[in-house]
Amino acid sequence: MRTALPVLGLLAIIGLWWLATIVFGIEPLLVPSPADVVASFLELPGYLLEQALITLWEAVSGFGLSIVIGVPLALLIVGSRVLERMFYPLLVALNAVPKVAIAPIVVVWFGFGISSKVLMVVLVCIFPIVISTASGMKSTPSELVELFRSLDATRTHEFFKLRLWHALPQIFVGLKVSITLAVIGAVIGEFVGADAGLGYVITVSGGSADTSLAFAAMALLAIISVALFYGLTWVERKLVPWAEV
Amino acid sequence: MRTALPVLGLLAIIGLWWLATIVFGIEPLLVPSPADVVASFLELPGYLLEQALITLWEAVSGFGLSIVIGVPLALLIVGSRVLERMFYPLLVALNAVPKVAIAPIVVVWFGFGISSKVLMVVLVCIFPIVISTASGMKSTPSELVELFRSLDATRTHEFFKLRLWHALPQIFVGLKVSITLAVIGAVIGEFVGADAGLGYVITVSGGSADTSLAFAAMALLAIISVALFYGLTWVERKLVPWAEV
Amino acid sequence: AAPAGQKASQKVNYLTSFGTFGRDAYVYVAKEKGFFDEAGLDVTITPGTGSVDVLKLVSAGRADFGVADFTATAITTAKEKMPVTVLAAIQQRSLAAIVALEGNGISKPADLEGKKIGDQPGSTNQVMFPVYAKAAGIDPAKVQFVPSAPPALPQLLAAGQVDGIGQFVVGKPLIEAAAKGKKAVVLPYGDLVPDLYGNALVSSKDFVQNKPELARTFMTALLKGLEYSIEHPDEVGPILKKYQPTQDADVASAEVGLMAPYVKPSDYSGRVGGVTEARVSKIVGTLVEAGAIPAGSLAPTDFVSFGSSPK
Amino acid sequence: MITLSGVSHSFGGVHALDGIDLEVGEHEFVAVIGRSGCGKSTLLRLVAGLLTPSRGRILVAGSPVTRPRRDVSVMFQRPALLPWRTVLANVLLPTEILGLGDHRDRAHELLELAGLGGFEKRLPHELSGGMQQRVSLCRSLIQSPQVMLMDEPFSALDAITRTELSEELQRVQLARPRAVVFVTHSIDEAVLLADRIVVLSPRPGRIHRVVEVDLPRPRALGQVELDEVSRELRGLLVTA
Amino acid sequence: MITLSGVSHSFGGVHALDGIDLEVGEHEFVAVIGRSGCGKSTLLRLVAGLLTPSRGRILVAGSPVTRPRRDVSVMFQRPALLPWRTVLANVLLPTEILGLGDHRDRAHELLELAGLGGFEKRLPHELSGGMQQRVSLCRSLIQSPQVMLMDEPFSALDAITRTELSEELQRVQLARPRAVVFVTHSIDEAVLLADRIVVLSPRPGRIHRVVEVDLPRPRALGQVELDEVSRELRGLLVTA
Ligand SMILES: Nc1ncnc2c1ncn2[C@@H]1O[C@H](COP(=O)(O)OP(=O)(O)OP(=O)(O)O)[C@@H](O)[C@H]1O
Ligand SMILES: Nc1ncnc2c1ncn2[C@@H]1O[C@H](COP(=O)(O)OP(=O)(O)OP(=O)(O)O)[C@@H](O)[C@H]1O
Ligand SMILES: [Mg+2]
Ligand SMILES: [Mg+2]
Repeated sequence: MRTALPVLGLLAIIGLWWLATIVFGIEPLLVPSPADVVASFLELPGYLLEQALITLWEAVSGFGLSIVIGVPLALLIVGSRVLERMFYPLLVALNAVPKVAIAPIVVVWFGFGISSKVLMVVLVCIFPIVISTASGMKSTPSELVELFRSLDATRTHEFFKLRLWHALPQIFVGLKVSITLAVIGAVIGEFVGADAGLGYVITVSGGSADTSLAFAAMALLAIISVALFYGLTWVERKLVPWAEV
Repeated sequence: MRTALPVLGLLAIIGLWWLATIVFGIEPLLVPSPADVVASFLELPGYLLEQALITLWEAVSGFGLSIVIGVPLALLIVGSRVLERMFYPLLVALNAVPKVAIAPIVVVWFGFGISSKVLMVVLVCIFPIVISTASGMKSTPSELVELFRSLDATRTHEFFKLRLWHALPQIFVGLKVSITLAVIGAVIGEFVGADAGLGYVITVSGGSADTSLAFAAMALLAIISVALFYGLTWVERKLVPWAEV
Repeated sequence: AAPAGQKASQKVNYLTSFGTFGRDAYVYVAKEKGFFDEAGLDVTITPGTGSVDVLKLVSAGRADFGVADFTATAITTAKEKMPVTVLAAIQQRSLAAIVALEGNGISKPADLEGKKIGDQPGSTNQVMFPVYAKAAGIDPAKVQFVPSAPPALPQLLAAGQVDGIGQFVVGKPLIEAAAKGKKAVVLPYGDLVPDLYGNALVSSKDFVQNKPELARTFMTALLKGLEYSIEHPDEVGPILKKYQPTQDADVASAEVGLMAPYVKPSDYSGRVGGVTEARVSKIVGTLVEAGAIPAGSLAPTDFVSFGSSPK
Repeated sequence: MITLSGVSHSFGGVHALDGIDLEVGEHEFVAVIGRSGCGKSTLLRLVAGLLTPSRGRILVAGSPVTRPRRDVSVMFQRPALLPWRTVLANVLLPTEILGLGDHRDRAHELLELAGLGGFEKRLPHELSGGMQQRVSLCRSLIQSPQVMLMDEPFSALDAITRTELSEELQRVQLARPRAVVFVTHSIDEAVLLADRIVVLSPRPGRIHRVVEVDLPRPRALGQVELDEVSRELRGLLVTA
Repeated sequence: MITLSGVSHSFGGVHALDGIDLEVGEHEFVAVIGRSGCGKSTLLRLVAGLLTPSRGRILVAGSPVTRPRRDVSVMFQRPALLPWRTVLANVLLPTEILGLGDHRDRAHELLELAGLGGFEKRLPHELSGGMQQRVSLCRSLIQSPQVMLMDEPFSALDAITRTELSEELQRVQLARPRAVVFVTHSIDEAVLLADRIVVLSPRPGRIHRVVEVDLPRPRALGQVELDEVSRELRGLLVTA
């Protein structure tokens, strides 16, 4: 039952998609049928999986780095009104810059290697993590904050023994939004300067109008995302057993 | 004080940026100096503002539509385990598809008009809204849920008089993440099949290697985002006075 | 709207090849000079985003006409059986080129060996490189192509991340402007592979079949604009700027000036826009040879409407 | 009105209630006392249909309890106020949900009675603990149910307010008798209000003894007869 | 140990406390009683340094209170347990924050005493209301502060547990006297425990009367002398 339903949902969508391609006679060039996509995948399964692993690795490293940077940043923002007022708007502004547009600059500075892709991932991921962590920590019930105050707890204690724990469920919401964005960030990084990864596959197939291949790559992206997402959900269940998720 | 600090932060960053372009002798082609960007803007102020308004309008309509679609979707997901299991993974998968890659398909189906851009915005915005609304509604304290149960409240009452209210602070986190993405979504929509909007300006300036113009457009984007973000924050303050934001 | 007395104007959608640069400005010239009005056409111009996107939009009927790279059109039609057809060749010679900066050690085709070239995967420049290399007598395997997105190319070149980039010949002024004083070295494919067409005006097969008259009328008016442009390059910049304020008029005019010999080479006696079956066959042969398409997968008439092309 | 037969309940490992048999008449006021953690709140939540018993059957008005009923009101141990609603809107919540029409006047009356006049427009976080509890009490009194379940309604109140409100409750019950199950920690309160008092033994909660209070009404705190019963109950609690 | 002079406090519009003058000796146990909403909790939070008085001065151990002090412990009216910590970890929280070293044994001892043996590994939401309050009590007792501030520590407890724990508190205070300010709703409890009882008048809270309880210790509930004082206090509360 637990696994049957998602599979059912998937089948429903694939069925609809297939039906649509047949009924509306959609050009395979525009939207290939599921069969075309599977055929495309089966032509190069090993290669595609290899590319998927590369993208996965970029996404996961960037995501990890985003947590490492984002959570302390949120701590700083919650800890100091001045920092919040000064740098929150900048963070918002940074997030509003279309990553596709600055990808070239990132590649020029960080080269064609993995670092430019990881940086793209971080740029995409950091905002949801910071904002959800900060807002979760701010919403700590006042009675608990008073308890810590009454114990004359240090800032560090207040953050690490209270606010961060309280924020965990909300942090996970931010992480879940971020993880799917992470995959996109890696792909955008690969669009600009890479010779491997699913983003590269999509660019190449775009250049040769091989839409089925592009769809196969995107299906792999979707699978990666869903896997990462439910991985996170699992970690959440283990880590936040007191919250009714 | 309240406005001085953000301005200070902005000035600090602009100063650093300027310094960097001078000290490291960065090519204006790569990263133009603030002066170049301002000069670019002053060449076509009226035109750029007009384009900014177009993008703003697309982003705002798409954002509004995302709320209209996303919140009821979240209600459905929270209301039914079956729907959640069936369609949540699909939503995750949809979110993982790089929007840049499907932009041409969207344009093919929805044309060159505003609707394709609005759809791109919705595709980008919907996920954070759904996930934050759903998770906020799920985290309603059990004592309040029991109160409603004890009154034999209908699902509708439970959602609209309890869960939605409780979720409001978290919904706003999702909205804040979405609003900056909305602007990006509009820009991505404008990358393909548009002859107006800041995304178009960025594409054009990219093609003519006019980096200052691209930066001017991105600065406008950032300003739009920050304005929308703080607009939302203001609405939140008015609407959620009981939560300590 | 059409002036009184004329027949009601017909609405037509047109996609440029990429953006609204000088190389695509002739459509605005045709509009500005009234060629479309004279022909009773009301043309909506939308900036395109590259050959494949244009082909998709045209084959899906979103746009009636578009401009796409001739080679890309051939390859895409061969592989995907896309229902598009070429009406005219905008440039008689390919604009594709490798562009480097002076002082980077590239001044002739032979210098390319052992260098890094940035280009978009699947671009004409990359696909046709083996053919070019063969003509130049160098080993294509010794040139490393670094995949990269088009907007990033000038920046990568200027920043020295790559030694050369795939570009169109007309991009020279842009690159030089970007590289701050450095001169650009341009190695046009057309010098060594003169048979390749540049961009092509495409439409969907349906459209050409159902409205052959309209297709002809539009093509004629557009080519009139093209011809006018290459004859009066100085006028083109200001006209473009009028429609697209972000464009630099001088750069646009310079582009058109550079493009002129490719639209109408000195040794070319045919009409502007003409396509001949002989040359198309040769190109298809070259593509098969370069491994871009399988042998026998494409006949010239599959993707060119010789019947409608300019005579 | 309420019948429990052989009702037991466990929370994964913790055996909270064991073999409860109890009958509450249509107009009967039953108080439940017992040590903290013996399962009093669990008992109420079972009758309210918020929990399903691990074993045994519960009937209300003749039909088995499978889910909450509209003719049963519950007042919880914790105030459970909606933080975004004013005091008045919190009190009016049941009338909105049950579709009972305009009860503003009644709400004002109840709030006045509970000493909360002038606080109608305040939000819950601006109230003291006892004031929150009184709001919750007003909310449970605004319905006119057949069965009232109350979980320590006066625990956060001072002696005077407690006396005032329990006397008010007695008046209400005399004027329009209902089936009431009333959990309390105050023996005096139980004796003042109840027709019968159920004494539960500590974990797992079993019925240790049921004491009938056969004194005429209205009763008043401090009556000598009440004190006698109180003393008996205190003894029972110790031995339970 | 504690000195309040002319202390008033308002919450935007609500005048909670007015002109409080009070002195609590180093080893003195002072109980505070008053109607619900009269400002008792506010008084404690002022002394604890969690609120700053609108007017007046507060000294603890001779120095003005500007922020919470490490030698003052507070037990709040609501349990305020951390939902992600087990019962044991909740009790140990102050020792972690104050860096007091390993207090596991002491925590187990306190929990046992409060009747919570066997629940050390449970999470707060698995406890009854009274059990949560007892955890909160254990938490406040694990420090050994100079000043203890307690806000209705026994309100959610049954009569027996309440008696047990208040007698335990009396023992602790006799063995190692501290300055204690103890808010309660139970007059009997106040009389049992306190050296002096402060009766506050309703909103705004003013000191209505201070009653000395000059009876020898240990005292026991039900002593006739205590009842006398109780009766006096009850009268005072009504007239307050
Ligand atoms: N955060 C707050 N904002 C506004 N008003 C408040 C706040 N806290 C308390 N008050 C008001 O101050 C007054 C005193 O509250 P306090 O909590 O001190 O009462 P109390 O004596 O502890 O009552 P109880 O016995 O019911 O706990 C009340 O009228 C209450 O409405
Ligand atoms: N949700 C739960 N999960 C696990 N155990 C629970 C839960 N709710 C109650 N219990 C356990 O059931 C027992 C009875 O709890 P209940 O709340 O009914 O006690 P009570 O008599 O109301 O106590 P109090 O007077 O302290 O409110 C307790 O031992 C408690 O630990
Ligand atoms: Mg209880
Ligand atoms: Mg209080």
